[in-house]
Amino acid sequence: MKLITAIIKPFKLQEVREALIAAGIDGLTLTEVKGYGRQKGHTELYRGAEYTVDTLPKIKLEILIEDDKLKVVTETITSSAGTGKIGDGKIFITSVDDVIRIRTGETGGDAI
Amino acid sequence: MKLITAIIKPFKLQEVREALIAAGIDGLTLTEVKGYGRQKGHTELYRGAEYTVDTLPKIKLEILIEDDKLKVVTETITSSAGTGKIGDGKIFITSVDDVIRIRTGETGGDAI
Amino acid sequence: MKLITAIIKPFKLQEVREALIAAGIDGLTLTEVKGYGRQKGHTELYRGAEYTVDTLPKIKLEILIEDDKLKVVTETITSSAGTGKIGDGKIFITSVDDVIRIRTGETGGDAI
Amino acid sequence: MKLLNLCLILLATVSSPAIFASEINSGDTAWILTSTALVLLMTLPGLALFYGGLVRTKNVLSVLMQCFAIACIVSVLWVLYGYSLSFYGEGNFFGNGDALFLSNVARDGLSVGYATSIPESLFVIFQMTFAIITPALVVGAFAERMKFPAMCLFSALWLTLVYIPACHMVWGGGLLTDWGVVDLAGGLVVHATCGVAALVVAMVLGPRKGFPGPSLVPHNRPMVVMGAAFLWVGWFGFNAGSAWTAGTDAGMAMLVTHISAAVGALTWMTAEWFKTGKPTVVGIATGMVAGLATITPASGTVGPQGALLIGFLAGSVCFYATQLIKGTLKIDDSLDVFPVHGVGGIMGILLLSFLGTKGILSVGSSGDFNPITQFIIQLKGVGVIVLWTVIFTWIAIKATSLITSLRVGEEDESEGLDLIEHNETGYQN
Amino acid sequence: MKLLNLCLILLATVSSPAIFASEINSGDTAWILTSTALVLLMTLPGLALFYGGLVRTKNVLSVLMQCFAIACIVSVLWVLYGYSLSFYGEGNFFGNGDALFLSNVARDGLSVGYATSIPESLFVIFQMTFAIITPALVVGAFAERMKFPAMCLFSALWLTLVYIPACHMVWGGGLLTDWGVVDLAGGLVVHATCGVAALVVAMVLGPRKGFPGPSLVPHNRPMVVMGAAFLWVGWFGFNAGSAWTAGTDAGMAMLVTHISAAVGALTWMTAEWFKTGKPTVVGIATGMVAGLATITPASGTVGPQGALLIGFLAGSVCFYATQLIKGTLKIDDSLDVFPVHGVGGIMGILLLSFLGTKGILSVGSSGDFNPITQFIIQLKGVGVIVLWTVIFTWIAIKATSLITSLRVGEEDESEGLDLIEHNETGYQN
Amino acid sequence: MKLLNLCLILLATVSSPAIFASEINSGDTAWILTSTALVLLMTLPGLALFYGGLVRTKNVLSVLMQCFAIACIVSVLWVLYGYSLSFYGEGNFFGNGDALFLSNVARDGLSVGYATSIPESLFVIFQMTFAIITPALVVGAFAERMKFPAMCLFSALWLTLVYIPACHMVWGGGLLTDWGVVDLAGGLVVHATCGVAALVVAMVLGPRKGFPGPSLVPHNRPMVVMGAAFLWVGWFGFNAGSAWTAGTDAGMAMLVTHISAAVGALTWMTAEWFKTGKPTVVGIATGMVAGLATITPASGTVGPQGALLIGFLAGSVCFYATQLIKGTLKIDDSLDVFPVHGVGGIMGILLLSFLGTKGILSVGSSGDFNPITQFIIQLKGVGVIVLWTVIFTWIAIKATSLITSLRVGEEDESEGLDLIEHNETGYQN
Ligand SMILES: Nc1ncnc2c1ncn2[C@@H]1O[C@H](COP(=O)(O)OP(=O)(O)O)[C@@H](O)[C@H]1O
Ligand SMILES: Nc1ncnc2c1ncn2[C@@H]1O[C@H](COP(=O)(O)OP(=O)(O)O)[C@@H](O)[C@H]1O
Ligand SMILES: Nc1ncnc2c1ncn2[C@@H]1O[C@H](COP(=O)(O)OP(=O)(O)O)[C@@H](O)[C@H]1O
Repeated sequence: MKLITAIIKPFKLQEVREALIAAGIDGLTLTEVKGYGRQKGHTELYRGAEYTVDTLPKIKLEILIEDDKLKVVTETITSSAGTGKIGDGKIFITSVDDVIRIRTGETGGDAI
Repeated sequence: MKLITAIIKPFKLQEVREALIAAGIDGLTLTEVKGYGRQKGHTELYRGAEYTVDTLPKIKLEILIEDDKLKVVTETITSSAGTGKIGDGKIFITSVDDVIRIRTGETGGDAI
Repeated sequence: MKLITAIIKPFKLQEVREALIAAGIDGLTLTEVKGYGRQKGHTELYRGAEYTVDTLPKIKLEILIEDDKLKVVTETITSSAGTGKIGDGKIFITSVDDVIRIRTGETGGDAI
Repeated sequence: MKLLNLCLILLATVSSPAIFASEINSGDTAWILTSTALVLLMTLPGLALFYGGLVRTKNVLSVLMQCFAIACIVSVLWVLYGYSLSFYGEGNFFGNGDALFLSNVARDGLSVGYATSIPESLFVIFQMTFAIITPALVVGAFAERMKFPAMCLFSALWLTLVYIPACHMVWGGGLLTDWGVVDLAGGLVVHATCGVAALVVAMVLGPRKGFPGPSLVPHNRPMVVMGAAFLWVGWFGFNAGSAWTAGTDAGMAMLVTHISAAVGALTWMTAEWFKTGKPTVVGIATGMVAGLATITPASGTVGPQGALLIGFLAGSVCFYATQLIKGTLKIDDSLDVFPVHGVGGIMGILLLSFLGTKGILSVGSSGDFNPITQFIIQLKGVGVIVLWTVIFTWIAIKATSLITSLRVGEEDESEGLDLIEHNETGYQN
Repeated sequence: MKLLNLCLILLATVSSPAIFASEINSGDTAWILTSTALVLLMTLPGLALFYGGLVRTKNVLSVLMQCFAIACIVSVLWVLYGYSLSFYGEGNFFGNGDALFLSNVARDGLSVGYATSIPESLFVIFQMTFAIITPALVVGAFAERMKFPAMCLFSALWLTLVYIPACHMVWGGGLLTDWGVVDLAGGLVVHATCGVAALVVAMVLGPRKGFPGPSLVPHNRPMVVMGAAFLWVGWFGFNAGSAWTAGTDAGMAMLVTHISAAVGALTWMTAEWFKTGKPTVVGIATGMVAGLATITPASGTVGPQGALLIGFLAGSVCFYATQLIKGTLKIDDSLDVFPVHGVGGIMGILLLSFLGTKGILSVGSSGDFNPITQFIIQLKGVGVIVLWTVIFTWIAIKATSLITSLRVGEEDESEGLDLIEHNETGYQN
Repeated sequence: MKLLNLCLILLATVSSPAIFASEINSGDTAWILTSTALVLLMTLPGLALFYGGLVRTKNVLSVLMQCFAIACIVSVLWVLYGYSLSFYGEGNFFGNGDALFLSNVARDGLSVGYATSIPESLFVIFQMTFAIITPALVVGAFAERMKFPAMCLFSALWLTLVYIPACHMVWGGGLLTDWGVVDLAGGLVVHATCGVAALVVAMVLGPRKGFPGPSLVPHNRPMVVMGAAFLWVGWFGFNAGSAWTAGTDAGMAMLVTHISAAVGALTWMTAEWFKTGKPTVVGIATGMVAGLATITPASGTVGPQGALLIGFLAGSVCFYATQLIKGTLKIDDSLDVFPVHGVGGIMGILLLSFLGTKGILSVGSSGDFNPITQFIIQLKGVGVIVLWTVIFTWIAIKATSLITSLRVGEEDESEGLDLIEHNETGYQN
C-alpha cells in the first residue's frame, strides 16, 4: 500500500476531487497547510507599511491506495492540479506497512 | 519505530486520548482535517437553496511508538474510537527511520 | 529521499525558517497542530471554574530532501528550534519512495 | 391691550409640550423612542452575541436563532394579546382583552396610566422590547441541547403563562401594583422570572453531555465581550427609559445604572482573581451584567452611593451563586441565568427598600415610608413572583414536552445543533 | 372674558411645536439627531457586516471596504452637489444648484419645506445617511468580483444619475411629489432604486465563477446575524425618523416597522422550513430585512394590523422571488438585493394604498382619498422610478466600463478580492 | 389683574426650556441621554474592537480586558473624586472636593455652569464617558506587552494626574478656560492628552518583541472595521452631544463631524494608494478616526466647507505622521495613538482659529475676535497641555513601575497575554 501526499493549490481542490472520483478513488483526507517554495508569497499592507507574507495557503491531500493504483492516481492529480505556473505543488509517495479500518478491524487492501 | 496515523471522529477524541494514556502512550500530535469517504456528508442551506458538503471534520492523530507497542496502540484506538458506524476512520502504520528529541538531541527509542 | 517531519514550538518558527533558508532549504510545508507530551498544558478559567487544556499549539514542518542533506537539516532544526525546555518537540525521519513536481512532472531529486 | 400683548409675547416664547398633563412631550417621546431602540439592541445583537460566544462553535447559530426567533414570536404575540392582557383591565393576575390586536391603539392615542407624555403606540413597543428580552434570557438555561420547535412552543407558552401575568401584576395594575411593590425596570418582571425559569428548565431538561467538564467552554470570547458591551449600552434605555420622561429621573437612573455595572464588574473580577489567581474578561463582563440586573428595580430610587453598594453586592453574591449552582448543586443552568439574573434581580428588589430615597419610594407605597414595611412588601412580591414562575414554567415546559420532544438525541448533541437543527454552520474557511 | 378666552384658546393650541412654523423643537431635533446615528449604524456596521458575512472569507474585506468607501464618497458628493440637486428648486427630475457646497446652509438655519422644527444642518445629514445606504445596498449585486476603482466610479455616477433624481422626484418637490406619490421613508427612493439597479448590474457583470454552485456560501453566519440586528435597530431611525417629529407619527412608525420585521422574519423562516425541512438563521434574518424594506414606504400610514399583513407578504413573496431570480432565472444578484429590496420596496409602495389610514394618506394625495386612485398614482410612480433606474444604471455601469475595467480576472477572482484589490487578509492566526 | 395672574399662573406651569434659563429641557435632556449612550458605545465595544482587531490573536482578550477594566475603574474614580476635582471650584489646575462621592449631586439638581437645561446627574455621566475613553485610548500604546495590574494602576494614576487636571483646566473653569481656549469636545482634553501620553508610555516600555517587523499585524480586520464603525456612530454623541442642547449647534456639529470623518478616510486611503499601490480597509478606517479626532475641538465652530479642509489635513498629515513615528523614529506606539489622536487633536485645536465662524468663537475668547489672537491662545493651550501630559504621564508610569513590574517577560510575550495574564483564549474550535 502507498500513501500519496499531494500539496496543491486550494482553488484546484474541487477539480482534483472530481477527477479522483472519476478515477475511482473515493477516500481521502484533506488538511489546510501553508507552503513555502519557489512560488513567491505576496505583499500585505498595514497602515502604509508593506510586509511580505512568504507562505501561501495550500491543501494537502492524503490518499491511501493499493500499489496498482499508483500510476492512475498520480497522473490524475498531476493533470487536474496543474496550471503550469510555479507553485502547483508536489506529490510524495510513501510506503505504508498496513492499514486498519476502525469500524470493522479489517486490514490491508480491504481496509482502504 | 512506527508512526501510527489514525483518522477518527472528533467527538471520540477525548475517549481515545484517555484510552491511550491508560495504555501508557503519553505523546501524540493532533491535526484537524477533513475527511472524504463512504460516510456521506450533510446538506446545508442558504436562502432556500440546498447544497451538499461532502467532507466531514475528522481528527488526525499521529503517534510515534516503538515497534513493540504497535499492537497495543492499534487495539486501543480501534476499541476506543469505534462506534460501529460508517466513518469511524482508519489507522495507517508507517515505518520511521529515526526520531530526534530536539531538546536533548537524543535519537531512536530514547527520543519518543 | 527523506521526509523530515519536525514538531516545533510556534514562536520558534521564524528562527527555524531563517536557519533553514541559510542552510539552503527553500521548500517546506507547515501545518498548525496540537501536541500532547511531557510538557504540561495550561489552566484556563471560565466563570470561576478552572479547567485544564492539556494540548499545546505546535507547528509541524514537513521538509522533503535528498538523503545527503539529512544531517544538515536535522542539525539546523535542532539548533534553531531548541530552547532547552520541555516541549521543544521532535523530528521524525521517514523514507519517501518518490516525489513528483506537479507543474513539470519531474520526479525524484529534480522534483524537490 | 397691553395685557393681551403680554400674553401673546409670553405665549410666543412658550414651546413646551407639558402644558396639559395629557399631551405629548416631544422630548420625552424622543427619549423613549431612543430607549426602545436601545432595549432592542440589548437582545439583538447584545444578548444573542453574549450567549452565542459562550457556547461551543457547533451551537453558535442555534443560540442566535433562538434569540432571533423569540424576538419575532414575542412581537407577534404581544400585538395579538400580550399587550392587552398586560396593560388593560384591573385583574389581579391578568388584564383584559380590550386591546387585543392592538385594536384600541389609535394613531394619535396617548399612553394610558403612567407615561402620560408619550404616544400609546410607543408605550406598546417600548414594553414589547422588555417582553422580548425576558424569554430570550431563558435561552441561557437550555442552550446547546433544546430542539428548535420545542423552544418556540415553550417560549410562547412561557410568555403567556409567566411574563404577561408578572408584567400585569407588577406594572399593569395587578396584585403587586396594589400592594405597592416597587420595581422600576424589571427586577421581578424581567430578571426574577427569567432566572427562576432558567433553574426549572435546566432541571427538567437535564445537563448537557459532558457536564460538568472541561469541554463546555466559550468558543469566542471576543463575541461575549461585544455582546456584553451592547447589554451595557442598551441597559441605559432599559432603566433610564423606564423613567418615562427625559428629565432628572432618567439622568439619575442612567448614572446609578452605570455605577452599579462598573462596580459589579470590578467586584466579580476581584473575587475571581482571589479564587483562581487571574482576572478574566468573561468574568468582568459577567459581573457587569450582574451589576446591571441588580440595579434594575432600584434604579428609580437609589442615588450614586447606593449604587456603589448594590454593584458591590451584585458582583460578589452573584459570583458565589454561580459557583454554588454549577459547582456544588451541579445544575446545568448552562449560561448561568439564575445566579446572575435571578439572584441579582431579587437582591435588587429587596435592597431598594433600604437604599431608596424617602420621598420617591413613598410614591410607590401607600402613605409615609418605612424601610421595613417596604421590605416586607417587596418580600411578598418576590414570594408571589417566584412561586408563580416555578409553577407556570414547569407547566409550560411539561406541556411542551407532551407535544414535541424537548431535547435533541445524544449523537445529535455531539454533532451540534447548528447542523442538526438548522443545516447551517457558523464559520467556513 | 373675551381676552381670557383668547388666552385659553391660544394656550390650548400651544403644546405643539408647530404653532410657529419656523422654530426649532428640541424634542424633534433630539429624535432626528438620534435617527441620523441610527441610519448611519445601518450601513456601518450593519449592512457591511450583513454583506460581509454572506461572502467568502477571501472577499470579506472587499465588501467592508466597498461599504465604507461608498459611505465616504457619497458624503462628499452630498455636500458638493447632492443635497442641492435633491432638495432645492422645482425641477421635475433634478433640483438646482442653490445649495452647492452647502453654501446656503446657515449655522442657525431651519430646515426647508417639511421638517420645519429641526435645523437644516440636521436635515442635510439625516438625508445624507439615506443617500449613503442606497448605493451601499447595490454592493450586494456585484460583490466578490467587481474591481475597486470601477466600484468607486460607478457608485458616484449612480448616486448622481439615479439616487439624486429619484430623491428629488419623490421627496424634493419633483414630478412624483406633484403627482401625490406617498413614500414615507424610501420604498421607491431607496429600495426600488437599489433593487432594480442590482439586477441591471448583476446582468451586465455576469455571474461569479462557480455560480450557481455549492461553493458560494456565507463564510461567517454570526456576522450576518449581527449585521441584521443592526439593520433592525437602525431601521427605527430610518422609518420613525422619517416622521420628522417626536410624536405619535414616530411612535406608530416604529411600532409598525417592528411588527413587519418580526412577521417577515417568521414567514420567511416558515416558508423555508416547508421547502427545505429546516428553519435557518440566515433565512430568518433575510425575512426580517424583507419585512423592513416592505414596510418602509408604508410606515407613515398603516396601523399594526396592516403591518401584520405587510410583513406576511414580505416574507413570503420575497422568499419566492429569491428562488426565482437565482434558481430559475440564474441571475447572480449575489446577495439577493432585488428580490429582497426591490420586490419588497415596490410591494410596500403599492400595498399602502389599500392599507393606509384615510386621513393621513389624503395629505399626500390631492383632495379626498380613494384607494384605487392612490394605487394608480403609486403605480405610475413605480413605473417612472423603475424605468429611470434601469436606463440610468445601465448608463452608469457602461460609462464606468469605458473608463476602467469592471471585473477582476478569473484567477484573481479565485484568489479573492481582499488580497488582489487591497493587499490585506481578513483573518490571521 | 386677575386675568393677568391667571395668565402668569398658566405660564408658570409651562415647563419650557427657554422661559427660565435654569429649567430642564426635555429635548436637550433626551439628546444628552442619547449622547451618553453613544459615547459609551465608542469605548465599549467601539474602541475595544478597533484595538482588539489590530493586535495578534494571542492578545485580543488582553486588549478587550484593558478597555473594559479602564471603563470600570474610571467610572468608580469619577464618582469618588474625578467629577468633583474636574468641575467644582476655581483652581487653575484642579477643582475642589465639594462633590466628592457625588455628595452634592441631588436627584433633582440641575447641571452647573454651562449645560443649564439638563440634570446634573446626566452631566456627571456624560462627562464620565469622556473620562473613560481617554485612558482607554492610551491602551493602543502599550498593547501586547503591559501587565494587567500595572495597567490598572497606571490608568488610575493617569486619570488623576493628567485627565482630571486637563479637564478642569479646559472645561472646568481652570487656567485655559480663563485664557479663552476653545475646545468643543476634547481636542486637548481627550486627544492631545492620550496621544502625548501614548508616546511617553511607548518609549518607557520599549517596543514589542519583533518590532519593527512583519509579524505584528492585525489578526482580525473585520473586527477593526466594526470597531471603527462604532467609533464613527458614537462620535456623533461625542461632538454633537457637546453642544449640550438639541438645536442648531448640535445639528451643525454632527454634520461637520461626519464630513471630516468621510474626507479624512478618503484622503488617508488615497495617500496610501499612492504610496503603496493599494487602498486598504484598515487605512480607510484609520483615516476616518483621524478625521474625527481632528474635527473634535472645532466641531462647534466650523462649517461644512471648513470641515472638508480639516478632514483633508487630518487624512494626509496623520498618515505621514504614522509613517514617521513607526517607520523613521522606530517608536512602538503600537496602535498609532499619537500620530492619529495626538497629531489630529492638536491640529484641530490650532486650525479652528482660522476656520471658525466669527460670532461663535468670540464667545470663547475675550471681546471681539481675531484669528491670530485666538491662534496664540490656542497655541499656549497646546503648550500647557502637552507639557503637563509629558511630565505627569512620565511620573505616573514611573510610579507604577516602582510598585509593580510593567512588562510581561519575553517568553510570556511570545505566549501571549491572553493566556499569561488572564488564563483565557480568544477563540476555540
Ligand atoms: N522540499 C519541500 N518539502 C516539502 N514541501 C515542499 C517542498 N518544496 C515545495 N514544497 C511544497 O510545495 C509547494 C509548491 O512548491 P513551489 O516550489 O512553490 O512550486 P513548484 O511546486 O511549482 O515547484 C510549496 O508551497 C510547499 O508547500
Ligand atoms: N483512501 C483513503 N485515503 C486517505 N484517507 C481515507 C481514505 N479512505 C477514508 N479515509 C479517511 O477515513 C475517513 C473515514 O472513512 P469512511 O470511508 O467514511 O468510513 P470507514 O472508515 O467506516 O470506512 C474519511 O473521512 C477519510 O478521512
Ligand atoms: N510519541 C509521540 N508521537 C507523536 N508526537 C509526539 C510524541 N511525543 C511527543 N510528540 C510531539 O512533540 C511535542 C513535544 O513533546 P514533549 O514530550 O512535550 O516534549 P519534548 O519534545 O521536550 O520531549 C508534543 O507536544 C507532541 O506534539
